[in-house]
Amino acid sequence: MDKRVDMSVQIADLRLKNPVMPASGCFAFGKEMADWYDLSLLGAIVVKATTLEPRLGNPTPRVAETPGGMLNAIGLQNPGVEKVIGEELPHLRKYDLPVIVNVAGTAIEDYVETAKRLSDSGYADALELNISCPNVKCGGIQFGVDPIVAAELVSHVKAAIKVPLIVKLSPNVTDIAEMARAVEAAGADAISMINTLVGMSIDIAKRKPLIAIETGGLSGPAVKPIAVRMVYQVAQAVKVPIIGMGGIMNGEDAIEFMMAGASAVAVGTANFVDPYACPNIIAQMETWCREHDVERVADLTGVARKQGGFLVADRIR
Amino acid sequence: MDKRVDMSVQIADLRLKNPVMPASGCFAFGKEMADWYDLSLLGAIVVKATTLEPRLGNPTPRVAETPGGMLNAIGLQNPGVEKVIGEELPHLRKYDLPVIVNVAGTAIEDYVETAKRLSDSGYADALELNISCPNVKCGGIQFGVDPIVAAELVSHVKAAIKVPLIVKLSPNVTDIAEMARAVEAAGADAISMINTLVGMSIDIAKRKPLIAIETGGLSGPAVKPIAVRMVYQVAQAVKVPIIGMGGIMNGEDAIEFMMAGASAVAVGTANFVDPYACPNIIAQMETWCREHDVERVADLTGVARKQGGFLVADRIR
Amino acid sequence: MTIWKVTDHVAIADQMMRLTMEAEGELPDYRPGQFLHIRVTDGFDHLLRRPISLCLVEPDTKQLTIVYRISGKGTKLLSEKRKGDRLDVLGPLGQSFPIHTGDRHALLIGGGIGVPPMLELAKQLAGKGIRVTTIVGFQSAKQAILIEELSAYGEVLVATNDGSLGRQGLVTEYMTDGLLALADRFYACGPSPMLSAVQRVMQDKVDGYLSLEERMGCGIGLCAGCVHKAKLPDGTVGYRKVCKEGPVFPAQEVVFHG
Amino acid sequence: MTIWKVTDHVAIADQMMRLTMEAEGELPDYRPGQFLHIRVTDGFDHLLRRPISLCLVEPDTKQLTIVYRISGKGTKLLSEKRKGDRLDVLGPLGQSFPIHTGDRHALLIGGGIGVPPMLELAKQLAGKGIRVTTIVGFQSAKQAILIEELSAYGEVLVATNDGSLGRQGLVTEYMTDGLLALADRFYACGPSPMLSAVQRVMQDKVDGYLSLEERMGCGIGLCAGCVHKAKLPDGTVGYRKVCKEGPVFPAQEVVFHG
Ligand SMILES: Cc1cc2nc3c(=O)[nH]c(=O)nc-3n(C[C@H](O)[C@H](O)[C@H](O)COP(=O)(O)OP(=O)(O)OC[C@H]3O[C@@H](n4cnc5c(N)ncnc54)[C@H](O)[C@@H]3O)c2cc1C
Ligand SMILES: Cc1cc2nc3c(=O)[nH]c(=O)nc-3n(C[C@H](O)[C@H](O)[C@H](O)COP(=O)(O)OP(=O)(O)OC[C@H]3O[C@@H](n4cnc5c(N)ncnc54)[C@H](O)[C@@H]3O)c2cc1C
Ligand SMILES: Cc1cc2nc3c(=O)[nH]c(=O)nc-3n(C[C@H](O)[C@H](O)[C@H](O)COP(=O)(O)O)c2cc1C
Ligand SMILES: Cc1cc2nc3c(=O)[nH]c(=O)nc-3n(C[C@H](O)[C@H](O)[C@H](O)COP(=O)(O)O)c2cc1C
Ligand code: FES
Ligand code: FES
Repeated sequence: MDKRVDMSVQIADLRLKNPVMPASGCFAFGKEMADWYDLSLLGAIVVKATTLEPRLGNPTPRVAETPGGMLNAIGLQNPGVEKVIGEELPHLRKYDLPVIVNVAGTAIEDYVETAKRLSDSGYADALELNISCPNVKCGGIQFGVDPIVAAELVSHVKAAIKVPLIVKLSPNVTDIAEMARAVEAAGADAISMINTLVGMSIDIAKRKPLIAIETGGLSGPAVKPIAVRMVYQVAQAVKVPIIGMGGIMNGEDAIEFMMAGASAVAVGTANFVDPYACPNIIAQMETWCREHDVERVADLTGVARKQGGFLVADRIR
Repeated sequence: MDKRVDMSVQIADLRLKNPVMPASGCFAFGKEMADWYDLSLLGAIVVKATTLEPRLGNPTPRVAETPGGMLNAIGLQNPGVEKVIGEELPHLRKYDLPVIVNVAGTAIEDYVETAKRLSDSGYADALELNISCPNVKCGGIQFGVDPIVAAELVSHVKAAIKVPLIVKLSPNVTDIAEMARAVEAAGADAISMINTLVGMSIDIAKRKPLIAIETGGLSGPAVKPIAVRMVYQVAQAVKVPIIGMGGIMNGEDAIEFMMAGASAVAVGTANFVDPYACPNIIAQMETWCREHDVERVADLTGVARKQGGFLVADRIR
Repeated sequence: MTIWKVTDHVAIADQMMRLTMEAEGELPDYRPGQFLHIRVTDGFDHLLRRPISLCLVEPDTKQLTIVYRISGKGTKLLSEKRKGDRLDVLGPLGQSFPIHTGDRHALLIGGGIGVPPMLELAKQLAGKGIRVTTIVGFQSAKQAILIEELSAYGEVLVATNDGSLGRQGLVTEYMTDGLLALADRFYACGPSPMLSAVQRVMQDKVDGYLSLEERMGCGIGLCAGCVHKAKLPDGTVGYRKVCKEGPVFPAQEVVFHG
Repeated sequence: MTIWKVTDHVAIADQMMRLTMEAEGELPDYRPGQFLHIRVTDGFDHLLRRPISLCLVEPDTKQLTIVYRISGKGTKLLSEKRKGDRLDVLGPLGQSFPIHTGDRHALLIGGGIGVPPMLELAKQLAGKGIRVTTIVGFQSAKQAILIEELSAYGEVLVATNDGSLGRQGLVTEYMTDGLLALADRFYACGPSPMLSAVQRVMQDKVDGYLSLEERMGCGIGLCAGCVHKAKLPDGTVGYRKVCKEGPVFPAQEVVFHG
């Protein structure tokens, strides 16, 4: 009964006291959540996407409900890297946990500049590179869907920063393993996945899309099988650790991602349903481990992979 | 009150009395469903994938439940084209509706041969080319994810048959509009979409995937926002009609697909939840049209697209 | 997150429901204009909570009442809750209508589902000795709600679009210079076009507050889903979070166009 | 698709529930060994129905009873149904256990959640004057079900894995040559390893039927999700649909390995 489970995990240079962190964009910059519980309970914190210049974001409606999920099109609203460093990040140093800052951009130059300033600020323990924006607006370059441009971006950013670099992959691609291999080769210290799937809902009474800019990113339990499959696939393609996410609502979901190959997990949409989602998931994972005689949660990483497992891509359906 | 709604739609040469058909693989060859209602109620019928040789299919478990959806990995089980023509299709001639036969294969040659025999048999009013198998087993050629090989396959099959050719697209691609343009240029008379998304669920108690061959195809309401987005996107990229599907559970869902740009819809997973799903959806669509003063259901096709609409791919998120 | 027990749930007008619930533990802090963020069903079928204003609180019996319209799937599911069911609720959340104790006369303006928050506000204003006049607007008599309840705290002026009850037209019909001259402050809640019209009429005449509605993701400031254009502290215009910085904003800060 | 009303729902052993329901209209046709395909919740949260064997039918009162184990999410949701709730059910579906009126003695073999269908079968066999002996197997006494009910129709022999009730071991422990010599026919339902063992023991000795379990998609022959290897009419081995061609198959047709 009183057995203690070792909940700590390692992601690149970061030692996390447990494998659970909020997903970027689902936790703002942490201040709001700190009203609900002590953030030091978390394994790490991943804050909202930061860009070089302030971003207003998209018009509303920005969110819509879908079966088992939701669409969002926030549009990277943020006050810009200067204010993020000056006003948003310092308070997080009060807590005992690594701070991971999500970095977005439109071209290699602004990505690099933003990343460098964050790395130099001393307020970011790692950066998460958001290349998941399959968006022509992003300077016309599809960082998230083309392995060659993704690799180029990653290597430039990597060269400019001192903290570990996590690269966040988009699921809106034909071959996610290829993307993962490319960013690993270019210097990514870890991979986080998945960002949202591009989706749309139509308000049939109004005969137009529910989201103001038409499409949005799909997240929540609906996408979990796709996310688990991709983590499983990427875990067999690369050696760097994976932070898995996409529809995690409870401890069992988190364990499913670890078994698929993730070394840690991130929780997004669940925070909207229940503000205590992250601490609950940590507790549920620990209980599950205790009840199933798992001494170190890290031992679960990748156990669902068959002995002598074949590459899943070789025999899909 | 007594206004009649014109429910008929046109897909290539086929005139359908209403826009609803069962999706391939979710209706077997029609015999089982005929125990529940008169198949003549349907707009058309799409039967199970047919291959040149008999296929045993995959080991079990072949199905698993996911949040708002399901995974399947049936593996194209079918008795082979000879038996399909001899034993499975003739009974469908009893009903007043076009019969669409789904054709699968592993290389151009067997696709062409299967399609030709079905076309010559007189029992198929159209063929649906299943190129959605992102599978190295399929002769090593990824028909569903490479526009060039897809186009080559389509043009060969098209040349060999006399009936209209519908090409079914896979959603597991970076750019579905590119695939659509390629198969249209190669001679597709219509496009059906989407097939299932590759997914996985892990049984954490057993520490292994729930589906025997590990991954399966995700279908059901969970995928609807992805399917609607893709239909919306493809409707702006091609001129041929689209048969939309992916998570349609009721008349409103069907209307959502029509508004996104589909000319007809197919219903898969919903048949498993409720055997009367298709006739119910037809009735619900008709009621909705009557209540919203829509005289011809065909008028709904594409109305969600903005006037002077931009290409959705240009500004995703 | 508090669990409440449904103690009463009835239809009070066309598609309008009144739900009364009782706190299982302590009655949480509450102020007029705040909202509850309600989980309408378990499981993953309908993930996001639905924001509904608190309408009336009876602290003695720990009862809290909301009034809502069945507008879509979420409120439809909510309407299926039965007496005795338990309700998973966050809040009351958000910024409330500030009460200025020096005021003598307050003008309350509610349109449609913007009427419910006016009841608790009217009660609290009246309790502070502030005279209350409430203008309420509805599509038609069929949708009219809470007129009697509001009358307990002051005069109620009714407008309907089709003239089936009270004066025909919009709430702004009543906003004559005569009435405005008497008012120290106004409080308004309703659809955007109404709030925008109220803001225009009141401009430079009466100070007041607007309570905004936006589709919400989280309701607690995490997602930036619920933003509305407003003046920022530094004077520029930007998006502010309705759930956390609102739903109530000083009227002159809200930006409706551009 | 029929709607049934839940008239009784109780736990009868560890994680084992007994649910009785009443047809709202006519009692549909039913035969022993068939199953009901049950929607465990509305909405899209849990899409697929769950197959549960019919356990007992009381035609006079139009009551039908099922007995099931809470094994996962679906049966958990089912277990939350309360008396008075309505249940959306397809069926009874599938091929039943054929009753051979010339038989004198039938051997029934049920393991775990394979025991419930034996009750209606025993009742109908006994009703035809056929003597019934039932062997039931459970993990342990805690999971034992329906022993008393089955005893009404003939002798019941009990085996448990841990010896906490009846003989320790598997149901095959009881299948001595002596017993088999007396039996004209056998009927078995239970987990695959048990059915495979029964098939081996019975081979060339007694004719009978096996009722198979597979994960189902549709339950009505549409999806080919539920297949099991079996001899086809043409003599070759292929996959046959458990929901439509089964769940009951002649024992010699079922193929367990290869
Ligand atoms: C702070 C706040 C307080 C509110 N108080 C009340 C109240 O006291 N009584 C009441 O009846 N309603 C109130 N609403 C509106 C209520 O939240 C929506 O009607 C409800 O969320 C609709 O959900 P649905 O799933 O039923 O409809 P949906 O199917 O989601 O939508 C149906 C219609 O409602 C609109 N809608 C959806 N979400 C919102 C939203 N957050 N704000 C405004 N419109 C929306 C949609 O655009 C659509 O036209 C309030 C909203 C906010 C933001
Ligand atoms: C024809 C038929 C008759 C049945 N009769 C009964 C009965 O009378 N009483 C009873 O308790 N159970 C019966 N079952 C088994 C019952 O259907 C499963 O236990 C149930 O579907 C599990 O659903 P779940 O969502 O609770 O569990 P899940 O979370 O889906 O799975 C929990 C466990 O149950 C297993 N399981 C899931 N589906 C099936 C299935 N279709 N068949 C076998 N195992 C499955 C899984 O492999 C897993 O180990 C029958 C099954 C069939 C096919
Ligand atoms: C409202 C919202 C905003 C998001 N913003 C960001 C973001 O700024 N940067 C990013 O990399 N991912 C962002 N995401 C994606 C999430 O971090 C996460 O990858 C995705 O939602 C899947 O996880 P979930 O299903 O647990 O939500 C956002 C997701 C949501 C729902
Ligand atoms: C059990 C099952 C079997 C399927 N078999 C086929 C098939 O043989 N050929 C094919 O093109 N699509 C097949 N599909 C895909 C469906 O036709 C459809 O594209 C997909 O399920 C999305 O629609 P839905 O969400 O309404 O089910 C199958 C789907 C399911 C669920
Ligand atoms: S609803 Fe999420 S920030 Fe307001
Ligand atoms: S469960 Fe679908 S064919 Fe048997």
